[in-house]
This record gives sequence, structure tokens and C-alpha cells, in this order.
Amino acid sequence: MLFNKRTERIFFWVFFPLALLMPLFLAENTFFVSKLTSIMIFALFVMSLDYLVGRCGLITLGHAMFYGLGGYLFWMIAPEYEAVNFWVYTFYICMIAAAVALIIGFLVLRTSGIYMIMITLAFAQMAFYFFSDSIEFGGTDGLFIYVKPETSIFGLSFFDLDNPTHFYYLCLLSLFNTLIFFRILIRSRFGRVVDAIHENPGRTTALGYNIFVFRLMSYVIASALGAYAGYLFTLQYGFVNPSMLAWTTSGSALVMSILGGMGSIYGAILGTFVYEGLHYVLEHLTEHWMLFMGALIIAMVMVFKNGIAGSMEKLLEKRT
Amino acid sequence: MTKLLDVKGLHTYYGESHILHGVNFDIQPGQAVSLMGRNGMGKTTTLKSILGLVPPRSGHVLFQGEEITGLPTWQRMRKDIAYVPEGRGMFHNLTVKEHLEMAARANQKGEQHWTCERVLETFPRLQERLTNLGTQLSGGEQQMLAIGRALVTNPELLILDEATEGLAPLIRKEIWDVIRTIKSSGISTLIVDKNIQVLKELCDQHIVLVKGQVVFSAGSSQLMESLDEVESYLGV
Amino acid sequence: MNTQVSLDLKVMLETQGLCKYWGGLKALDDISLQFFDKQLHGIVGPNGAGKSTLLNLLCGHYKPTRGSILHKEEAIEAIKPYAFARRGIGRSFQKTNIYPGATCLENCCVAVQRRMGGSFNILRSRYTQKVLDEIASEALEKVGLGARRDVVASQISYGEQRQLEIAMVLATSPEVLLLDEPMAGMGHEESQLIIELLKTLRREYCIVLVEHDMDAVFELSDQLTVMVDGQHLTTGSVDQVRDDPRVKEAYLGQGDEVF
Amino acid sequence: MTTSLFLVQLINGLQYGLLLFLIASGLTLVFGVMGILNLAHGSMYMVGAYLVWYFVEHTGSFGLSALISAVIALLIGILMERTLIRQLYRRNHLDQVLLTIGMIFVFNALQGLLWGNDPLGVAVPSALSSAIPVTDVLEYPVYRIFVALFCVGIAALMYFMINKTRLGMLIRAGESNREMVECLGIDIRKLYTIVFAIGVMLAAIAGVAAAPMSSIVPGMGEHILITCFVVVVIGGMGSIKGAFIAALLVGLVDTFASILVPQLSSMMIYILMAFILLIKPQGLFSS
Amino acid sequence: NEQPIKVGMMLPFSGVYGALGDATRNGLKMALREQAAQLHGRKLEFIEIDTEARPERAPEIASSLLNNSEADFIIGPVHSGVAMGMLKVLRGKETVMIVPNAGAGPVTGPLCSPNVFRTSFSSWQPSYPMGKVALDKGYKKVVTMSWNYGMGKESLDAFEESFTAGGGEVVKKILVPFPKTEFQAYLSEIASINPDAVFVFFAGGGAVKFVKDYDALGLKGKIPLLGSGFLTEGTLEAQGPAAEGVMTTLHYADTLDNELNKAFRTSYKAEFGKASDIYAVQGYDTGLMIASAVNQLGGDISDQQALIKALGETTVKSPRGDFTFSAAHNPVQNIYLRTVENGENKVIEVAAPALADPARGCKL
Ligand SMILES: Nc1ncnc2c1ncn2[C@@H]1O[C@H](COP(=O)(O)OP(=O)(O)OP(=O)(O)O)[C@@H](O)[C@H]1O
Ligand SMILES: Nc1ncnc2c1ncn2[C@@H]1O[C@H](COP(=O)(O)OP(=O)(O)OP(=O)(O)O)[C@@H](O)[C@H]1O
Ligand SMILES: [Mg+2]
Ligand SMILES: [Mg+2]
Repeated sequence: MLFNKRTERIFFWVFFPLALLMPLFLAENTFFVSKLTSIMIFALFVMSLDYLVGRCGLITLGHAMFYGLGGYLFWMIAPEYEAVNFWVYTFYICMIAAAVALIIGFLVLRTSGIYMIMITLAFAQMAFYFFSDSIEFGGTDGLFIYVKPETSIFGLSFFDLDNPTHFYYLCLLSLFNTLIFFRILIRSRFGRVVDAIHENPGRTTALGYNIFVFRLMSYVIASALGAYAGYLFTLQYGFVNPSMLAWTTSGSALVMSILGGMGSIYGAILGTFVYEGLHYVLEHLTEHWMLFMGALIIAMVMVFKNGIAGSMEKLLEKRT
Repeated sequence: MTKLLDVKGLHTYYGESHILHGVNFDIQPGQAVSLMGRNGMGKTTTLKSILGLVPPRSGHVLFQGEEITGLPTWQRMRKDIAYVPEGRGMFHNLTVKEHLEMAARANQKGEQHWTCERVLETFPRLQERLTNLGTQLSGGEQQMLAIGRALVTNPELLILDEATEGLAPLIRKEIWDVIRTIKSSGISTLIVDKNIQVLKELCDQHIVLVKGQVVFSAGSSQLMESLDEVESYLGV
Repeated sequence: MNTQVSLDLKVMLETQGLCKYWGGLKALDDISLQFFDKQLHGIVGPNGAGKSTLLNLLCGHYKPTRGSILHKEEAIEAIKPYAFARRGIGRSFQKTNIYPGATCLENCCVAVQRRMGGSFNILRSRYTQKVLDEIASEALEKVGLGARRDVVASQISYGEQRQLEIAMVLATSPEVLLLDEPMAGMGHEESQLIIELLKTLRREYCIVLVEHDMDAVFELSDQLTVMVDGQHLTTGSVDQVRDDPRVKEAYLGQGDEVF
Repeated sequence: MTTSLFLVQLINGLQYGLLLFLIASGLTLVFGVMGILNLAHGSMYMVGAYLVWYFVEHTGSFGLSALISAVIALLIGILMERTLIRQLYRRNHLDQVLLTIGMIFVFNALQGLLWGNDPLGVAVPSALSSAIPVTDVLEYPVYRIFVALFCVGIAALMYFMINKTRLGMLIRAGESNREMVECLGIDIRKLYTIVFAIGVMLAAIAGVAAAPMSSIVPGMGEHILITCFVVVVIGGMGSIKGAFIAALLVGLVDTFASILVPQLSSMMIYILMAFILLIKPQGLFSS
Repeated sequence: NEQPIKVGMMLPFSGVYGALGDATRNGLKMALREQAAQLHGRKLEFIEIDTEARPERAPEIASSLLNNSEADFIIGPVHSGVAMGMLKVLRGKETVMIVPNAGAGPVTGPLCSPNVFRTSFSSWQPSYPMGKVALDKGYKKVVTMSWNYGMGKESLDAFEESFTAGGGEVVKKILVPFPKTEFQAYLSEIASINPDAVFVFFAGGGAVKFVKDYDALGLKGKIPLLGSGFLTEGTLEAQGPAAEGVMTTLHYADTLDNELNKAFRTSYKAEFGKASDIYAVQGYDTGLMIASAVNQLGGDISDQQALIKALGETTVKSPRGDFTFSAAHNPVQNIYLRTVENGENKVIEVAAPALADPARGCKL
């Protein structure tokens, strides 16, 4: 059983069919399609963070480093005016990000708890200032990327990235795959150990697991996916900016994942959609959107005990 | 004479699971009372219900004739109840000395029989460990500290949950001696323990719990009479 | 030093001049002991004698200040903590140390899976592993928790958690069992169950048992070591130790009333 | 670098470090000692600065305004704890993150509504407005020296309170095991309300003290927040002494890095933190 | 034509840049209200979105205004990074984008585009003339200082360009990490170098802090402080007496002696209760520019090419003095030398008349 909770299944069967049909309703309004695309991209990023924080207990405030890295890496490795293959570059970017994560993870995973939050923040800030301070990378103004990769596999191309609707489906597919991937991961034997480490690392060591390796693997996986999200973001508008790496980006992602329900994975989608949705609605309603946003966040923490997913589960699981 | 503690019809739940099914008993001033039962029968839950750590859904707790059912835990403890919890409840960031100093106070009558010094005399082992942090103590040392910390609040009623667990025979004996001293000085005690041998000699009143219900409640002499029955409840 | 032990017994674990200092405190001072295969070695001593510290060193939880630990004649004091368990040194904790959020079965499954491998398999479902479940259930049965296998560990009582603790060690099927006060907090019946269990296990494993329940220790031990204040006081058969006046003075107290 | 410049920079570093300590002191109390992850700490720094500006505009007296601001901050702290923070003690730490981020939004919005977005400034109180000449060109303002001394005072007071008094022990015990503290007959809820409010007040006082020597702008709290966390964490959670030394260290490193390795100066405190945490994963003085 | 003219605004209304966003919006709305008669009866609709000065959100908001709101004019932003993000979406489109502040060189340089206009300045413009001013005052050795970001660096480079061309020497260039405001260490170093003058670029809260620190540490009065005009725009009240005597160059000054400016200042003060600053003027001019183009086209702005042409040819009658647009759509305007006196930016002289940005890299 891939989804062991009823809520999860309901969510799955409501969200994905809806998302699949959405562009049909929004055909004339390209903006909403691209807005939804951005939200899905960010949801993917939040999901990778949710896995780290919620499932592995590795709280990081430096995850945006990989998000930004995904973008900058593309700029760095892609030849400027030539067409490149999307899948090949996805592979490259994930691999390089994974390699970076391996090194950084090796260092940061020696600490835990708040110390880990801070040391991940430290590395992310270093990366942030590295990109903001260097002229080669466009400094604080960021960079334009003129390459739009093509997406053919063995000569067959399903997506045209310049078409917002196609790009939308690509991102939806990515989100879908990521969710399924994490579910499989959690359900696996590897996932069992990850859960065990989260709950009681000391005991897990005493049982003979090298918890460092498991944590490192999780960190690498989540970071590679984070970078993938950043890469998608960059592709959407062809623009990278150091603010992608800023701690506030990590912070927002953390907020969305807590809001969605830590560790539930699908909650990341809920959290991102609710947060971004509210943000969008409020900022178009009033200039004082912050006040309402803040008040709503506070109200939601008070009402939802374990995030939106947790509260939904409470409602839906009881009856079974 | 008013009862020191009067527990009436406690029903306690953890979430949906019904743990205590109407627990009734009382303690007279100066009495030592044992609370026995096998693992998971609800002894700790009973204590926690009395102290308000796990609020019962129904039932009453009276202390010195006063209703304390709805009060927050700290107010109940202020009425001179002290508690040595199962698992000891050490503070990982306080030294042994600080554990005692922070807890020390005179009781409501203004008496202060137990001071930090007296506790350290009673448990010389702690004297040597004064600057260790609570969790850096050996299991037995933690137990001594937990009892010491309860004593310095100079209670009328001392509640001990498995206080001799993990103690060496000599120390265990010492603890029982301390409890005897406490008892003789007029402090009431409510003791949860496994050691029926000691309890039957030490306590005036015995209560046995099975599945959240009191199945036996009587004085020592009756206990001797129906020892077999009680032992079967306890699975000895 | 140990007369009673016959020569065909294999030394499983050995300490040589093992020391552990906490700042100025000598929690363990120059301890040299041998633990034999298929024997139960009891360790007793007053509170704070360093028994748990010794077990913590033997299972790699702490690093010794000085001295060495030999497992099957190989020095292992420098290897990583998890590697101790991989060599077959399993350990139960004095303070309950389980996965409170998982079911009892799942608790044991984590342990079994270490041995069965496949922990890096990120595709294979953990729920379809009958063998694993069976071994885990077996371990639960052994300690008498069979009926509680699907209850979440935080919801079982303290005594039951102590039982689970032992089941988890058994589930790793170690060669050496380090048990730190396994019976503490258990009821009579449960203790009896564990004692019976240990009786069968002691001919299969090398067991080091730290326990304050004297009846159990006397009944179970093949050899008995007494420690006081981090020092080794004596090692010998149960009878030798029981009658040693130094032991009476330091630990048991005079007379027979063992409370 | 000449010796005199070195000395001047040393003083600069120490003075900045001390100010950092003042800002971080409330955080040490609330986060380090009590274990509450209050991200709105920076907002209270901002609120302190705006409040003192507001009252100076109306009363003209800096001292009086400082006092009123501190009291208001204390009340805000009590209100925050009573109505919101309190509900979350039993919940996951991360819920506190969410809650206090919500508060940041609210505080920022209120600041915009009440005081607008223009940068504001408060004049140095006249009694302290003189300066001591240091070199031909450079002089040192008396107010900054005064603030530095004030910070030292606060540090000493806090160290004493947390480590030596019964109150301090109770606070620490509460972080470790709330239930047990209650079982000793102590009203932990009230205790926590008060201590939390003091932490909030300290943040506001830091804002008050900093107001005359900096600019009062929207978002001034968020930037300083991260630096405060750096200080608390380098020092080791819960250690006042650690936070104090860490603050000085950060102050000095930041000052000297600006001059000696300007290319790296933006990253320097993070490099410092990473370095320290890799060597001492629990910070310098954690218990 | 019943359809309202849709004016989309992407400005920061909160945070550090909030004040700039507010002032720009105020100016813009005020101008359009005053010029209502010129709009040929067309109504206005404003769509205002807070950018939070977050560049990574810029493309999305821009595309929202473009595709969802279908705005006729997109006004923004304040922050250069955001400008880049907007450009990515709007460059080469038909919809007109008008930048009311961000000075980033590329906007009207290598990335210039027919539909993109700027009513403010390029970072080069206000700083370049100061080099000559410094030389005229006889300063030979100058320390320059700013935040380490695009606008700051471009400003310092522009100053250096004219200053070194005339034989001056920049003895030290200090780049402070953005948004750090701990200036004490740097000022101590400047004091030890003791140059003839200091040239800086800072704005907003940082400018307040810098000017106050400069004074508090006793440098003022000993080493003259020169700056790009933003140092004393919107900040004078907060800086108080510390700002007196600071000399800056900018395309505007409070005391510019023309009727338009006086009228603008009085009505702005009356309407919003506070003094206007350069940001308000830039917003105001953006409004004027729109109004005049609409007027020219008789209210029909459906032909985007015509609109762009009309905009490009307008002469904006601004409080800062009349200005026109260069081929790259950047203003060609006077730069004034100002000094702070009694809490006001007083004009001393025109430092560079009708100065046009070199627009390096623009092919228009
Ligand atoms: N936090 C909890 N949530 C749910 N159920 C619980 C919880 N704590 C205890 N229980 C259940 O309540 C019952 C009584 O537990 P309690 O701890 O009171 O037993 P006890 O008599 O003290 O046992 P022991 O001798 O093992 O300490 C047990 O069956 C246990 O499973
Ligand atoms: N982390 C630590 N830091 C400092 N001292 C410690 C630490 N852990 C244990 N000690 C000290 O080392 C001594 C030995 O402790 P240990 O836990 O080994 O005792 P024990 O023999 O297991 O006692 P018990 O039977 O009471 O569990 C004790 O005095 C204890 O205070
Ligand atoms: Mg119990
Ligand atoms: Mg022990």
C-alpha cells in the first residue's frame, strides 16, 4: 500500500485529477497557468524540505541554497545560446547538487537540532553572499538565462517548454513523481530506518545502524530534488537571482511545510497551495495584506494541531 | 478526624482508552498506604490523576477535607504534597545542589524539618556528586536525588512511585529506613512498589489495583489473612 | 582469578585495564574482566559503582579514557559505536530507550532488519516482509509481549516498555547480550518470565547482566563480579561472592533480609 | 594597520559586540534558557526603537520615553505569552516557528500602519551627546560608551540571575521538565509568562538603546535576528557567559574582517559560526 | 471609450523600501488626478502589488499584470533586482513598462527595449557629475564607499570615471555588504587615511545611519562628505543636524526655483502631510508622462506602437525641470549640485545640464 492513510488517498484522487484538468478551464488565462506552475514548483521544493525536516528530523534553514544552486548551475553548465536537452541537464544538475550536498552534508550532519539549523544557515548564507557579491554571477541583479532546453527523449518530444501549458504539465508530472518517489522511499526498508533515526537516534545506533550514512543519503536526495525545483523555477522565467538562496526562501518553505503538516509529504502540496493562495488573494485585496496574512497564520497554528494534513486526518480517519 | 486524602470515583482516560474505572480510597493522617498492582494496572495513572497531571474525567479528590479536583497541579502541591515520579524526573541542566535548592521550602505550617543539609546527610552519595548534572548521575543516585528533592518541600503527604527501583540492596534498605523515619514523624506516604514483603510490614493500609479498579483495600492484618488472594492479583 | 571456569570456554569479550574518568571522577578504574561464551556474567555493586558505565563502554556508547576492549581477541575500543552492534554486541538500557511512536512490532522490526539487511533498499516495501515480522513477533512472544504487538509503544505501561526493551535486543540476535537492569520496574510475573528466558538464553549467548534484584542474580549467574566505586572488588562463583565479607559490607548489608 | 587604528578598531569591535549582546540577551533568555523559538524577537527590537521615537516626539525626554517603552514592551510580552505562546508549549517546536513568523507579519504590518515606512531618527540625549577625541580626526561619542557599559551591566545581572538565584534554577528546570517543576509546587505558567515578557522587554530595550545611534526603519528587526541567533548558538544554548563571549567574538570578527578581508566580510560571521560548530558541535559553552 | 486605462504598479509597500514605494505611488496618483482633464474622459484603474523587494517574485507579478490584469502601463519597480526580473518578462512586449526609480544600468543599456521607459535616472547619471565637482573643489584624494550591490557599484564607478579622468585619485574603494549598517569600522579606517573628501552612495535607512555615524565619530567638518543625492532624500528629518552641509548631486532638489516645483511641493505636502522627495517627483513625472501621451493620442491607446512613439517623444514638464527621453528611453536631464541647509536640499548650481546616460550596449 503506497498511501496508508485514507486522507492521503482522498487528497491524491482529488488533487491530481483536478490539476490535470485545470488548464482546460484556464485556457484563455495564461497567467493562472503559470501561477499554478510556480506554486507546483515551489511545492516540489517544500516537499523535499518536508522530507528532511518532518521525516528525518534534520531541520535546515539552508535548503534554499540548493534551490538557488539549481538555477545558477544551469546557467553555469549550459552553453549560452545552444539548445540543450532538458533531461540530460536535469541529470547533470541533480548530480552536481548531490555532490555538493554530499560534501556539505558531511560537515553539517555532525551537529544536530538547533545547531544544525544554524550551520546549514551558515553555509546557505555563504553561498548567498557568494552569488550576491560576484559580478560574474550578476550580483544582486541576478542573471538572464536565454537557453530553453528541448525535451526530446530518443527523438520524441512531449513537452514544449515555451508553451506555458506544456510546462505546467511537466511540473505537474515532476510533482507527481516526487510525491510517489517519497512515498516509496518512506514505505521502504530504508524509510523504516529513517523513521527510527528520527524518533530515537541513540537507540538506532545501539542497534547497529550507521545513522550518519542514512542521514547523509536523505540529505543528498532532498538536496538534489531541491536543486531540481530551482532548475524548474529558472526555466519558467529564465531568470536567476541570489534571493532564491536567501534564508527567507528557506524560511517560507519551512513555514509552508509546517502549515501543511510536517512529515506528511503530501502536506507540502497543501501547505504551499494554501499559503501561496492566501498570499495571492490578500495582496490583490489590500495593501495591508501582511496584517491579514499574519493573523491567518497565527489562527492556523492555533487551530491545526499538526498542520492542515494533521487536522484533515483527524477529521477523516476517525470514521474508519 | 478529616481524612488526609480522599479519592472518590476516579475515571481517567488517555484519549479514548478508559484506564481508571472508578478508583476509591482514602488516607488518614499519618498513615502509610501502599498501592500495588501488576504492570499497566493504572497505579501511575491513579497518582497522576490525584495530582492533576492527567485530569480525570469524573471523580473527586479531596485533600484535608478540601476539594482539589479542579486545581492546577502546582496549587495542589502547594498544599504540601510531594511526588517522586516514576522515571525520576531529573533536570538535565541543573546540578544536584541546584535540584535541592530550587525545591527547598517550608511547608504551609512554616516547618522545615528537611533541609538540603539533612538530605545530603541522609544520602552521603549525593554529597560527593554535588556539582554533577541531574542526568549525569547513576540510576540509583538519581533515585536518591528525586526522593531528596521531594523531602525538602516538607510535605504532609509523600507520594512515591517505584522509588526503590534500581537501587542496590543496601541503599534500598536505607530508603525504607528513611520512609520509616518519615512515617514516624507523622508524614503520610502513598507508596507504589513491587516489594510486598516490605510493604506489608511498613504500611497501615493496602490497596490493590486490577485493570483500573480497586480489588482489595484493607489494613495489614487483613492483608496477612488474604495474602494468597492478593499475591494472585499481583502475580507473585 | 577465576578458578571455576573450565578451559574449553571461549572468551568472547575481555577488558584490559579499562578506565573511564569524568573529569576528576574515576567512574571506572582499571577494570580487567573476561566474559565467556555461553555463560551469564552477573555484575553487581552499589549505586554509582560504574556498572552502567562499564556496559556503555562495552557497547561502544562511551569511549574509554584508557585501556582496551577485546572482542574475540580483537581490540575494538576504537571502532564506531554502531560497529559494536554489528559485531554482535547487543545492549538493553537501564533507562527505557525505545521508539515510543511505533508499534511494539515495528520496534522489533527495526532491530531485525539490521541483521537481515536491505536497509539501503529504497524501493522494497517494509510491509511485505513476512520473515522479518515473524522474527520480530517471536522476540515479542519470548518476553511475553505477544498480545501487545500492534499497540503503540508509548501507550504500554512502564513495565511493558521494559519488556519491549529486551525484546529489541533479542531481535538483533546478538552473540553478546549486555543487559542493564532488565528487571527493574517489572512486576513479579514479568520478572519471572525474564528470568526463565535468561535461563534458556544463557547457554546460547554470552550475557552480561547488571541487576539489583539479588534473587535473580544469584539464580542466574555463572560468575559474579562485584564493583565498588569504579573498582573491581571481586569475581567468582555466586557462592564465593555471596559469602565474601567485603561484599556484605559494601553491597548486600548484613543478615539475609534482602529488601 | 597602525597601532592606534588597531586599538580604535578593537574598541569598535567590542562596542558592537556589546550591543549585539544586549540585543541577543533577551533571545538567550527566551530561546537559550526557556527553549522557546521566538522569531519575533527581532520585531520587538524594532518595536522598541519605534516606541522610543514616538515618545521622544511627544515628551521630548529620552529617559522617560525609554522607561515607557520598556513597560509597554513588558506588557506586550505578557500578552503574547498569555494568549499565544502558552498554547504551544506542549506542541512541536516548529509550531512556534510558524506562530512567531505570523507575529512578524503582524508587527511589520502594524509598524507600517502606525508609523509609516519613512526612516526615522532619534537624537542622542543631550546629557550624553558629547564626544571624546581619539585621534586628530576621530572622536568617540559618549553615548556609545554609555550603552556599552549598560550592556556589561545587563550581562552581569543576567548571569547572576540565571546561574545563582533560585529563580534562575526554576527557569532552567522548566526548560528541562515543565511537569516536574509544577510537581514541586511552582506556578510554572506564571513564571514563564514573566520570564518571556522580560525577554521581550530586553529586546525592546536594545531597540531603545540603539535608536539614537542608528536609523529606525521597517524590517530593522529581521536583519538583526539572524545575527542574534548566531550569537546565542555560538555561545552554546542557555549559557549567558557563552552568549556574552560569542557576542564579543562576533563583534570583533565582524569589525576586523571588514577592514582586513573585505571580500569575505559579508560571510565572515557565518564562516566563524560554521568553524566553531564543526569543532564544538554544541557551541562554546553549552552545558 | 468606456474602458478604463489600467495602470499596474509593482512597488514595495512594506519593508526597507516601503517608503520609496509609498512616495512613488503618491506622486503618480497625484499627477494623474491633476491631469485628469487630459485623459479624454478615460477612467483610471490602479492595480497595486507589493513586490516586497523580492526579485525572485518579480517575473511572476509582472506576468500577472501583463496577462491577467492586462494592464496598459506597468509601473515599477524601486529595486534593481526586481527591475531585472520584470524586464525578463516585459522586454520586447507591447505593453509599456515605466521604471520610476531603479537605476540599474542594463535597463536602458544592454537590455534596453522599445517598450521600456525610465523616468528616474541611470545610476551613472547622478554620480558622474560629482567627479568634476570634487575636482573643482580641489579634492585630489578621495575615498569612495557604498553597499556592495549593483546600484552602489555603478554609482562609485561613475564618480570614479569623471574624477580620475580629471586627475583625481580614488585612494580606497570600500564596498559594504548589503544591507549592513555597521559603519564604525569603515569610518575609523577612513579617519586614519584622512582623505580630502569622501564620496558615498547610500539610501534610505542606511543613509540615515551613515550620516549620523559620520557626524558622531567626528569626521564631519574635518573630511567633507559628498554623495549621490539619495544620501539626503527622504532621510533628512531622521538625520537631523548631522546632515547639515553634506553635498550631493541629483536630478532634483527641494528648492529648485520653478513654479511647477513650488506647486508640486505645496500640494503634495497638503495632500499627504509630509514633505515630498525625489521618489515622489519620479512618480509624479511618470504620471505626467502617461497623461501627456494619452492626451496626444486623444485618449485612444490601443495602438501600442503609437503609444510608445508618443511616450518617447514627450517632453515632461517636471518639477525637476523639463526633460526628454534619450533613444534608450532614459531621461536626458539636469543634474544639480545641492547642499543640506536647515533640513532642506538647497541647489547650489547645475552640475551638468541635460545630461544623457551613455547607454552603453543599447542598440536602439
Ligand atoms: N500516555 C499514555 N497514553 C495512552 N495509554 C497510556 C499512557 N500511559 C499509560 N497508558 C496505559 O494505561 C494503563 C495504565 O498505565 P500505568 O502507567 O498507570 O500503569 P502502572 O500500574 O503504573 O504500571 P507499571 O507498574 O508498569 O508502572 C496501561 O495499560 C498503559 O498502557
Ligand atoms: N556523563 C557523566 N558525566 C559525569 N559523571 C557521570 C556521567 N555518567 C555517570 N557519571 C558518574 O559515574 C559514576 C558511575 O555511574 P554508573 O551509571 O556507571 O553507575 P551504576 O553502577 O550503573 O549505578 P546504578 O546502579 O545506580 O545505576 C556515577 O557516580 C555517576 O555520577
Ligand atoms: Mg507505573
Ligand atoms: Mg546503572
